[in-house]
Amino acid sequence: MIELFNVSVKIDNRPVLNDISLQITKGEFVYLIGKTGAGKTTLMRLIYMDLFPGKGNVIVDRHSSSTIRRKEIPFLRRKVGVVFQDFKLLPDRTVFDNVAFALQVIGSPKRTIRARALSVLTRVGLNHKRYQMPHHLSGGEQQRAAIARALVNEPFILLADEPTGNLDPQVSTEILALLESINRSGTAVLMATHNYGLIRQFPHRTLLVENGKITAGEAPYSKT
Amino acid sequence: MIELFNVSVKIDNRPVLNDISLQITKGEFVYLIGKTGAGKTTLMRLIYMDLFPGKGNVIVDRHSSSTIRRKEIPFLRRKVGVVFQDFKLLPDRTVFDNVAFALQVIGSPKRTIRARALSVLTRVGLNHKRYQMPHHLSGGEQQRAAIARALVNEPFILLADEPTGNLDPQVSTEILALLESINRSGTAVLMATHNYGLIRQFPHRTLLVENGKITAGEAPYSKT
Amino acid sequence: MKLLFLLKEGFAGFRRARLAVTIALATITLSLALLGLFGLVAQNLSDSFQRVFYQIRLEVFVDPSLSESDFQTLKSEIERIEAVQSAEYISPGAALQEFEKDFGKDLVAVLESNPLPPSFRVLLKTGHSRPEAIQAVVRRIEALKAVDEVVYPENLIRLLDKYFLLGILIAVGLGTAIFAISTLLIFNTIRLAIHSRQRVIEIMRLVGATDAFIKAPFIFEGILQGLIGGLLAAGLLWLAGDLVRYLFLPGLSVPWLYLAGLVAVGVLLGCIGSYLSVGKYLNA
Amino acid sequence: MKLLFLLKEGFAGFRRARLAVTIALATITLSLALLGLFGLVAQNLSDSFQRVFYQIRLEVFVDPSLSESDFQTLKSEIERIEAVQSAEYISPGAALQEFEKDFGKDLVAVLESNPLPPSFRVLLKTGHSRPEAIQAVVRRIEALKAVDEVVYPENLIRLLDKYFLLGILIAVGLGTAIFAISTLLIFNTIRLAIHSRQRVIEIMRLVGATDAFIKAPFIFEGILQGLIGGLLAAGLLWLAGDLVRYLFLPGLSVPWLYLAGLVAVGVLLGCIGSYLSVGKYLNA
Ligand SMILES: Nc1ncnc2c1ncn2[C@@H]1O[C@H](COP(=O)(O)OP(=O)(O)OP(=O)(O)O)[C@@H](O)[C@H]1O
Ligand SMILES: Nc1ncnc2c1ncn2[C@@H]1O[C@H](COP(=O)(O)OP(=O)(O)OP(=O)(O)O)[C@@H](O)[C@H]1O
Ligand SMILES: [Mg+2]
Ligand SMILES: [Mg+2]
Repeated sequence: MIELFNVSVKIDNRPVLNDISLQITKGEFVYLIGKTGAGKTTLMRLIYMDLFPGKGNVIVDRHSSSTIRRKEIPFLRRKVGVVFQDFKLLPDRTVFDNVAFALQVIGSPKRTIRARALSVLTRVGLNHKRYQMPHHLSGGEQQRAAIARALVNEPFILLADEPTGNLDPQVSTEILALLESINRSGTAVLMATHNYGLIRQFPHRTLLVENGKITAGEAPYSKT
Repeated sequence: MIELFNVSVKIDNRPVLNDISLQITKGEFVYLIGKTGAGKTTLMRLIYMDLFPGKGNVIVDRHSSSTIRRKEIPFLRRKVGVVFQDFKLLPDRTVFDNVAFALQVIGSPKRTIRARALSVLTRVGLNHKRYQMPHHLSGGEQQRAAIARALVNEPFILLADEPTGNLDPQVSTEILALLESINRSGTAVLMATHNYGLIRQFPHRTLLVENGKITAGEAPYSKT
Repeated sequence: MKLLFLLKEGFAGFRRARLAVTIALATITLSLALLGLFGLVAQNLSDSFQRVFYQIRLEVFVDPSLSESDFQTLKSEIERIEAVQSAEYISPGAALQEFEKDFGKDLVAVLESNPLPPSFRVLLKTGHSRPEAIQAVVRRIEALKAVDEVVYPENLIRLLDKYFLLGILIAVGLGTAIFAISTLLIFNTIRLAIHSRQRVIEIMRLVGATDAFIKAPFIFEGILQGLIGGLLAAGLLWLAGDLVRYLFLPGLSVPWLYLAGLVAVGVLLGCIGSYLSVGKYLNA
Repeated sequence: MKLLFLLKEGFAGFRRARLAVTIALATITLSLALLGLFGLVAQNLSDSFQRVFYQIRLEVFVDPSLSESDFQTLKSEIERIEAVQSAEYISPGAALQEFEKDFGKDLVAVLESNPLPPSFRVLLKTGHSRPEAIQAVVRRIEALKAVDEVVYPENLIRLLDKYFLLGILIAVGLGTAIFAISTLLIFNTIRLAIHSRQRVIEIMRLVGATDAFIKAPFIFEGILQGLIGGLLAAGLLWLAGDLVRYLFLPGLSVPWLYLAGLVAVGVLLGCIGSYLSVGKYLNA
């Protein structure tokens, strides 16, 4: 369902990913680990086609990075839920409207939008803050709003870029449980994280990004 | 050196902190823990006087929140280094210029600025990226740039708001070691974090923010 | 996409980017007011210039031996020429009185008899002021029998005509400059107003919004800005017109249609400006 | 804070907020060009209006019995009046020829002798065109001995004067409107350009920059924008002036000082505009 064939990416003439091949099948749950600046976010950008590989080919659903037309990209992105590392909430509208936007985009009827948005906000524990503007939220609350938006239109894959970086351990565990339940209903999950404890608690296939390469990895038992 | 007397803060008419008293002495290292949205960032904003208490008094160095004049606030802030949770890097200039700015502000001579900025960038491991713009950095790199800026003018207290949220465990440990070495040279550190593992690895006085109150806390042994 | 959604989003833009939208609106209002003001002044100036200087007067000297009824026939013959508005008979006595006013009593005193012939003072209709048009009329009058000579200040008319043409040239030049500049200014602030929401557009794209979906509310917002700006400008001009009319120019006209045109220009510029501007951020 | 730092930061602003600064610059340039264009047109129109219509001509009829040397004395007496530019002697014969041109041959043919007296055609200096000023001159000429009568188109002069005054009123009104609107437009875009760096200002404050430290580069940037915009506008006008002069108005003047004034206005507006705008974000 997601396949990378011999993908190389250079940014500013510096190679970030180098001849990578990778496959994520439907309904899988995959962790992405690796040092700061290793290329985890870059890999995700390839999948939602915010970035195109210099060499190789990225295939997502039926779209291929080498043949996709500009016009088709929005339709690809609707099938891919993304929790951005820096949240990327629309700063000019409330949390509710942020979540609703992902549904408006696909033309859902108003009633559906309301019901779905409220239900997903409740699931991430942010229902009481739904009429707040993003910059009136704490870091962790913003992160949960970003998660809610990514989940709301039931994507077939969820890309979560360090979705628990600003959350306390208890909420992190809850979010992970939520991601697993979503995963069980068929959604693939690709989650970048530095939280090895979380990986051990919820073990899944783990990929390590290092020196431009992706290898099967394992959460190291560091003391943290 | 930092004292809060019976401080209460309401935001949007909702109490966030309630009748809090607290003291942080010179050269102390203090962790701040608490759930998402508990009020950790709010507490820090009180200290760099971006927010004033509804009741009570905040005293930082010789400045008191109830008597400080608008004009004096910049001078207070120069003595307080802040690593913001959302980094707050100046988006319109390079990492180097971001760090240098904190020194320009206090009127350091150009040569000193260069030497100090380069040295602190090297310490956070970001020297090779010094001429990049912030939005060309990975999340963890941005976080380290924010740490570098907070450290560069040798504040007498460092407020670090989840400074390792985007860092991998190895870099987190390095940063903590860096903070400790800075702390040993006399700088007080107040660090908000969700990473209990890190607290156990580098144990210090720990404060728990919960239900608008601050109590002496301890990193719970959760599995993560 | 439903019209209701568009409408709501378009108005929401005013709330979401208050300063940027307010400033774009102010720019549109001011630019249009300036444009409209200039157009009004030019129109009214040209009108009154034509009214005051351009009702051409011809002196038609006729054979003194004509009878009273001949004069009547001649008068109606002259008045039948379509460019002529009226012809007034001036008797030799009346002519002499005017002559005395222009050249002094002494001159008249030395005259032995009244040397002035009878004449008609012919007024042309306004709009017949180009030298060639006047010459054509003059030739037709001279062709009438019993007309001796037609006298009119030909050189002055040619001079005025030249300056009037120059004036029109200047007005058109200035008007074009003002229009071009207004357009650029409006486009620029709309661009800037949308630029301030660059991040919003970027995020919308990342979340899977199609270009059309992103564009539509912005364009609608642009149209709204143009409409409101146009209405404000029209209102300002209307009030200013009233004031000026009351203070010193009772003849000033501020036609409704003109103001409506201004609003239309506003809507058009708002629409095109926002269309072009969003486009820039979408194709980036 | 060193000037060098200021200079560097001011220029850096152009790089850091390219679009916003470019658009502010364009607005300043265009607004000033418009303002300058209008001023130039008004100035040149008023000049040439005065030149063409306002060199007042008086006909001074004198006693025919004067000798040749008396005429010379009278001529120099008239020319000694400071408002008078020249006095030209018109003999009765020359007067008759002109009379014939104006009133037709037939009229002259019926005259038994030349009834026209000798006269002086007196040209007043430009600038002496207000009806009261002319009357004063006329009175002084009439007071000279041997002068019978002074004739001039008083009504026409009063009419032109009235319209000239109205023209000035309109020009001043339009000019004020253009100036006010330009100022607002410039302030607005500068405001918007600074607004787009609201976050930067906010962060600077959080990092301990004093208000003055934040303000200075912005104000310097505003001054720079005003300077560059003013120079561009002046350059545009200069080129446009050359073009218009070449094409159809050889007499057009575009004084250096005027252009320099325009640049000064630009600098001033840029300075005040940025001062006010940063202020808004600092006191928030
Ligand atoms: N737009 C860009 N311009 C220049 N360099 C970039 C850009 N985006 C990313 N990079 C560089 O590419 C490398 C990989 O970045 P990426 O964001 O993928 O790292 P990451 O694994 O997500 O790190 P983190 O854990 O810190 O988020 C980094 O060195 C980064 O500086
Ligand atoms: N400007 C604001 N307007 C309204 N509410 C606010 C504002 N800032 C903070 N809050 C609210 O105050 C509470 C405390 O926020 P704070 O940012 O201090 O939490 P935190 O402990 O830092 O959480 P996190 O771990 O998620 O960063 C939150 O519920 C937040 O929604
Ligand atoms: Mg990343
Ligand atoms: Mg916080």
